[in-house]
Amino acid sequence: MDFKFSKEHEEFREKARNFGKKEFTNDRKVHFDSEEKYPEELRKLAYESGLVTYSDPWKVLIAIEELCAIDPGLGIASTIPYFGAEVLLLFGSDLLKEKYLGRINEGKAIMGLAVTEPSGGSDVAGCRTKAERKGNKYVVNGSKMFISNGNIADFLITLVRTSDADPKRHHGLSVLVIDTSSPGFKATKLTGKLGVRATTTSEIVFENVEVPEENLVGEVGKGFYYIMTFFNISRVFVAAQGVGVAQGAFNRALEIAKSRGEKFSGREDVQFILAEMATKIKAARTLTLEAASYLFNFEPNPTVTSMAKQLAGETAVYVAEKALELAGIEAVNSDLERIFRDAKILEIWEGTSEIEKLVISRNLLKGEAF
Amino acid sequence: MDFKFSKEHEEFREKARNFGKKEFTNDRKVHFDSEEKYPEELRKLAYESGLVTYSDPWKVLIAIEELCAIDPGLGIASTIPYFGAEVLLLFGSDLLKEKYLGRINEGKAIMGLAVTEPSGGSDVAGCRTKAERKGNKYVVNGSKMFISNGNIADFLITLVRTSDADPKRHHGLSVLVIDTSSPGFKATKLTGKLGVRATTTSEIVFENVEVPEENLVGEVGKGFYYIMTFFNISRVFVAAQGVGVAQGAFNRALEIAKSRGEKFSGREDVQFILAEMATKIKAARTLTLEAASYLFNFEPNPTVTSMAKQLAGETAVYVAEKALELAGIEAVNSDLERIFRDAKILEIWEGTSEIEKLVISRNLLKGEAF
Amino acid sequence: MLKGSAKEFVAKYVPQGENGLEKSGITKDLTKALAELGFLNMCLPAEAGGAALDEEPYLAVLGEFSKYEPSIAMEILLVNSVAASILSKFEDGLQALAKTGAGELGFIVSPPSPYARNSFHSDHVSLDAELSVVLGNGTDYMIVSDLDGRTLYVKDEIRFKRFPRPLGFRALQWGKAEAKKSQYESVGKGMLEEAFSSGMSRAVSSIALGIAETAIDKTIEYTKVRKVFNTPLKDFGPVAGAISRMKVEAELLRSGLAAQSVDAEILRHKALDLALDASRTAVQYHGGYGYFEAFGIEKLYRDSMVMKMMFGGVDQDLLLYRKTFRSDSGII
Amino acid sequence: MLKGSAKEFVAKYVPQGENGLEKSGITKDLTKALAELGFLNMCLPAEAGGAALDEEPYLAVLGEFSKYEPSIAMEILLVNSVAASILSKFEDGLQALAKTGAGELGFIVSPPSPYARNSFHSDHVSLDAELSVVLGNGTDYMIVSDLDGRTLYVKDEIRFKRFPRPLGFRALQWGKAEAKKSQYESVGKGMLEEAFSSGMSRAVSSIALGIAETAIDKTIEYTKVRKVFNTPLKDFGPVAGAISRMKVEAELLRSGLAAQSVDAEILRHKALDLALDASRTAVQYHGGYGYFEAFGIEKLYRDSMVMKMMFGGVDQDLLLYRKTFRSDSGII
Repeated sequence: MDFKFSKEHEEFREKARNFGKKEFTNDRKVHFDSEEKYPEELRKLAYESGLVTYSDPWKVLIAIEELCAIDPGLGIASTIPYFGAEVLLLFGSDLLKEKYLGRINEGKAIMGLAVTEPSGGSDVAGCRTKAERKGNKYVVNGSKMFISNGNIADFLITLVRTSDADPKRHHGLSVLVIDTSSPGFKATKLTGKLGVRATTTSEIVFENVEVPEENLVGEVGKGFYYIMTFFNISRVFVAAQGVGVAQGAFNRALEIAKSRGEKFSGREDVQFILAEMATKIKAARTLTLEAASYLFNFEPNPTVTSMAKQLAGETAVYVAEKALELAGIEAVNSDLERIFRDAKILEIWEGTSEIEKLVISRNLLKGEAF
Repeated sequence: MDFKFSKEHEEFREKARNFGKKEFTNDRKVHFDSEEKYPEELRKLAYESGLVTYSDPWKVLIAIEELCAIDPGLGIASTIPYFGAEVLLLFGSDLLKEKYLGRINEGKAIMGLAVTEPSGGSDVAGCRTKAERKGNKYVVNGSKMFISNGNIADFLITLVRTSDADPKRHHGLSVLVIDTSSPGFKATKLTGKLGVRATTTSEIVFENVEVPEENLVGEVGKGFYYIMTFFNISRVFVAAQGVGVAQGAFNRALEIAKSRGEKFSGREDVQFILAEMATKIKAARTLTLEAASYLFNFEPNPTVTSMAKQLAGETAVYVAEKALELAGIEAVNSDLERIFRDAKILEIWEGTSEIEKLVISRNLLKGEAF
Repeated sequence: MLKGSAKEFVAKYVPQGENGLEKSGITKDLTKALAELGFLNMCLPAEAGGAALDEEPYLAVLGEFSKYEPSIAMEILLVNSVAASILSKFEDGLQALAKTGAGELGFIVSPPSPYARNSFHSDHVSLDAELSVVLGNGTDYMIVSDLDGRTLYVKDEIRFKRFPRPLGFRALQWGKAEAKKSQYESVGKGMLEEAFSSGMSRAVSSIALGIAETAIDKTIEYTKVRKVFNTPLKDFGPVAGAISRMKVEAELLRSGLAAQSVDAEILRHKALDLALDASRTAVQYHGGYGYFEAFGIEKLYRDSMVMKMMFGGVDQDLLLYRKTFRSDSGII
Repeated sequence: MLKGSAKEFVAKYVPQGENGLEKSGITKDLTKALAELGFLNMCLPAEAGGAALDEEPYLAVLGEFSKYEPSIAMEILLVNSVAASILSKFEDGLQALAKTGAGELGFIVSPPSPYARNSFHSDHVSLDAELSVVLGNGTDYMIVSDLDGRTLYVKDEIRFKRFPRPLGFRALQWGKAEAKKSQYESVGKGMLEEAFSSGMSRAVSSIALGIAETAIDKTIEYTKVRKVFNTPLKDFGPVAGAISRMKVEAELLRSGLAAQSVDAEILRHKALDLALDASRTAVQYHGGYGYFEAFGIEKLYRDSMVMKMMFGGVDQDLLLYRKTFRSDSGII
């Protein structure tokens, strides 16, 4: 049992925090939120500062947590260009890794994951986007919804249906890497999001998009499994987003309480709210680190991962709301109101809280330990 | 970061679990609960089986968790004879350690901690029991309330007021070891507890009880500090009680859900309840282990400890209630109903949940990390 | 007509001190006394010698008894809502019902649950059955729902094994029961389920609300006088807040119970939740004292939990969902 | 008298589509139209040309507008409850109030908070002040509480810097304000605090409840048609359960609002909590769609949070505690 980060990681945490404090200026926070714009320059800065590196997943997790505590929108936007990379890392051919991950690792490309569909929501197996084999190509038709990076990515890891034959819906799915420059690919940026407005979200339409056969990830028909495996990885990082967002809201609430002096911070009802916030954050963080520890040691525990993701999302929303309640109407135009708007997405993306609970309980009923 | 127990500890967990399964028979569970009687034979058995050993605090924690999952009353009763030992270990003279802890370590004596007073409740500094220095003795007068082991202990670590002079209430307190065989010592067993009825609880009156001066623990006037230090230790073990109780209630709920078949366990509302129980338990356990890890490495973190204690107590009560709700009226006379009655004490003793929250928030306002 | 109040009755007939009635149980004499004052036949039909009162005085009586002794409220409920709704349906039952309302017969009922570990073997004449949980005020007859949902009135040959310490409502008789070659009649399908779910929602709400209000009021009084850190408990914001919010909820539910416009199912769910919250909080704020029978607080927590188990489980939830969506929902 | 319904008004005057009014804001013309139909002077005294209506139609109007466009409900509230209660207290104010009710003057108010970062310098003649948060429907005059709790009516020289994207009620004007050598009158102590806490509890409850009901109804409709795993969302037990429980709460509060017997403070607290819960849940069950303005759901969550911040903070809680314990409590 060891609950402490190494000195190297603690130093990295300091570095990430300092980066966020310096680069996530108030002007940038407000600008990218109100303009609903992706902060390309911050992505580059974060890359160049060595903040986002897949050489050490702990560092990615730490960077996400620290940056989200300073600004969730900018924090996620700076760390999301690699979204979906694990699918290629785990299941992609050497050719695909070289062709696509190389550019990603050099900070020269942005990628994304296209799974959700307009009718599908949480129902991954309901995938209707079709890929028909024609000669040495796949021809893709269909649409995807709420795709992060959809309109800025160079390529997308895309879930497609390659067979209708099997009565089990989650069979017959495969994963393709699709270049966004392909003819017939169309991404429409969706605007008017409640929060995380520095990230970009798109609707995507594939109209006879041709994809070379070598862009198939792994084997035909195993797409559902690949994506589920990926979610069990990405959910740990999403949990870290939640922990960071909650911590950011808490830090501000604590500052506000202190700044109002003993008459406010000495009140036991105020103190209880602070204690309840902090306890929830601590529990979510420790659980997230436990899930990460299993994952990073190649012994992932999907039950614990889903618990961490669900708890962290809930905590982010809870703490953001409570922070605004403590702050009162003074916060109607503030960092905290933005954090509140950003927080809610954490209960929705990468598996809604409802999906996480089903994953958890089904594992429990199967007798899996937690 | 390492969230796994060593092989030795895993084996010890298995051993503790097997002990509980074997010795905590249904007859014993029902008997000691309904008769409200202390299971002296189980205390001895647990001692002889090497289950409760202060050579390794992790083992104590594991034993508490496992035994409480099987039966909270018997589990606590079997592991409580040493209650208060850390005060002597940390602050007692060699003489006191030899005189008292020796017999404890041999399983030949039972001890307890006498802090709470009838008027005091959670207010430790409000201690009114007086110890007046007369020659080479202290003469103690006053009363204590809700003292675990009070009527079965051979001696009690007792908080007394040795000076009224200081305006700060928590000054002027000291700790004495008081033999329960001393003239003027009277313990009255309190009956009619809601739960943990296999443990014993007493009201104690000191009437001119003479205590030799060498029975003073540490220095005069430092009693409040010693007791607070002790609570920061004992709360970790109480948190483990809470985790165990919650796990015990959950195990039974899961069994019930499974035994009712797909028509019940396949319902999503049932599944959500199971998932929410398990997530809370997991979070409380991980947090408890984190607090323990700091403590056992001699770097206690009182904030995290109080968080663990509060969360574990809340979880025990929540899970016990939800388990009964799932089970329905069939459980009106069952293990689960007893666990429900046992659980509530975990939000009350060793610092109520309210006290924990104040400890947490005051540390937070002082700027302490968590 | 009623010849006295719950308060007077309790003062006269219920042993005082530590959870008085829990130790002695509801005796034959006590049941008789309840009947004589008119509490056991309030809602019975005139054909069974009942007063056939409206719901309003009935709810008031249940609410008042639940403040002093929930077990008596539950006995009144079992007779006036359960026995009355089942036995009044046929001639043979009316006689037994009349005697029950007069305190001359006592009965047990098996709360319907699809998961009860019950077994039944019957032909047209007689019944063998094992029931895992029953409760009531005597064993002269039994009302039970069989595995096909038929409501059975079992007339004789009932063996009852009492649980020594059930979780709550300890003054009632709880236990296992067996029927051996018992005479029985099959009264109708789903009647007992109906009685235990929507049928007596308002009555159940009134009991739950009574328990909740008792817990809240006792806690308010205690926190005014109990001091910690030289300060009355009520002056700690979180204490004041938690109690205030529950009192708020109780007032709302009280007003909802009076208003015929609020759905009964709704009231039951909220009242059951409030009773559990309020009694749990009462134990908490009474601290160590609340944990002991002598203070009469922990009992409220146990009784509330039993109410929730019996009337507010996941199966009863489904009925509520159906109302919200005006169709089946919550089931895939 | 009222010359139309909220529904008609919204259909006629409010731009349709993505959170229509949030983009355009409440214009002078819209305010004028509201006034012409009688919505802005409903509760104004006759001396200020008001209709002096009872509370009942006022609550109904607020509730109805809040279902379609909460910002309009808030504007009506600010005029009829805030401006009316302050300005009607003295002759000089009546004139401004009459013009406000006629839609000719707009004003801003600084929601009272002991923690506002406001500053004041005044002599008998004029006022310099900086206000960190104000909201309203124009800047012709300003109502504000100074650091001594005096309620000030500030008549001229008001500079207003608008927040481009406040959290909620975006159709109103939110911003910082400054007074520079402004003429002012001091109207009385604690009046604005009173208006924002208990003074308009029922009116605030009506708005919050309207938002909550909208969130619940939209979610019920959506979960009936939206399918996941080939099953309508409503058929998932936890979804049905969460919605049912909120609907239950809304019905209870609706009945409580109708019953004069339920304490107004109580209603406000519960209605504010319900609005936040219901709108948060609505976003959740609308999934990705709920997160986008186009669906009109996320707006309910933002507006509810602002309601809670303005009317349900920890300071307002203390008033509730005091009622429960019939004395100060929650303060050491």
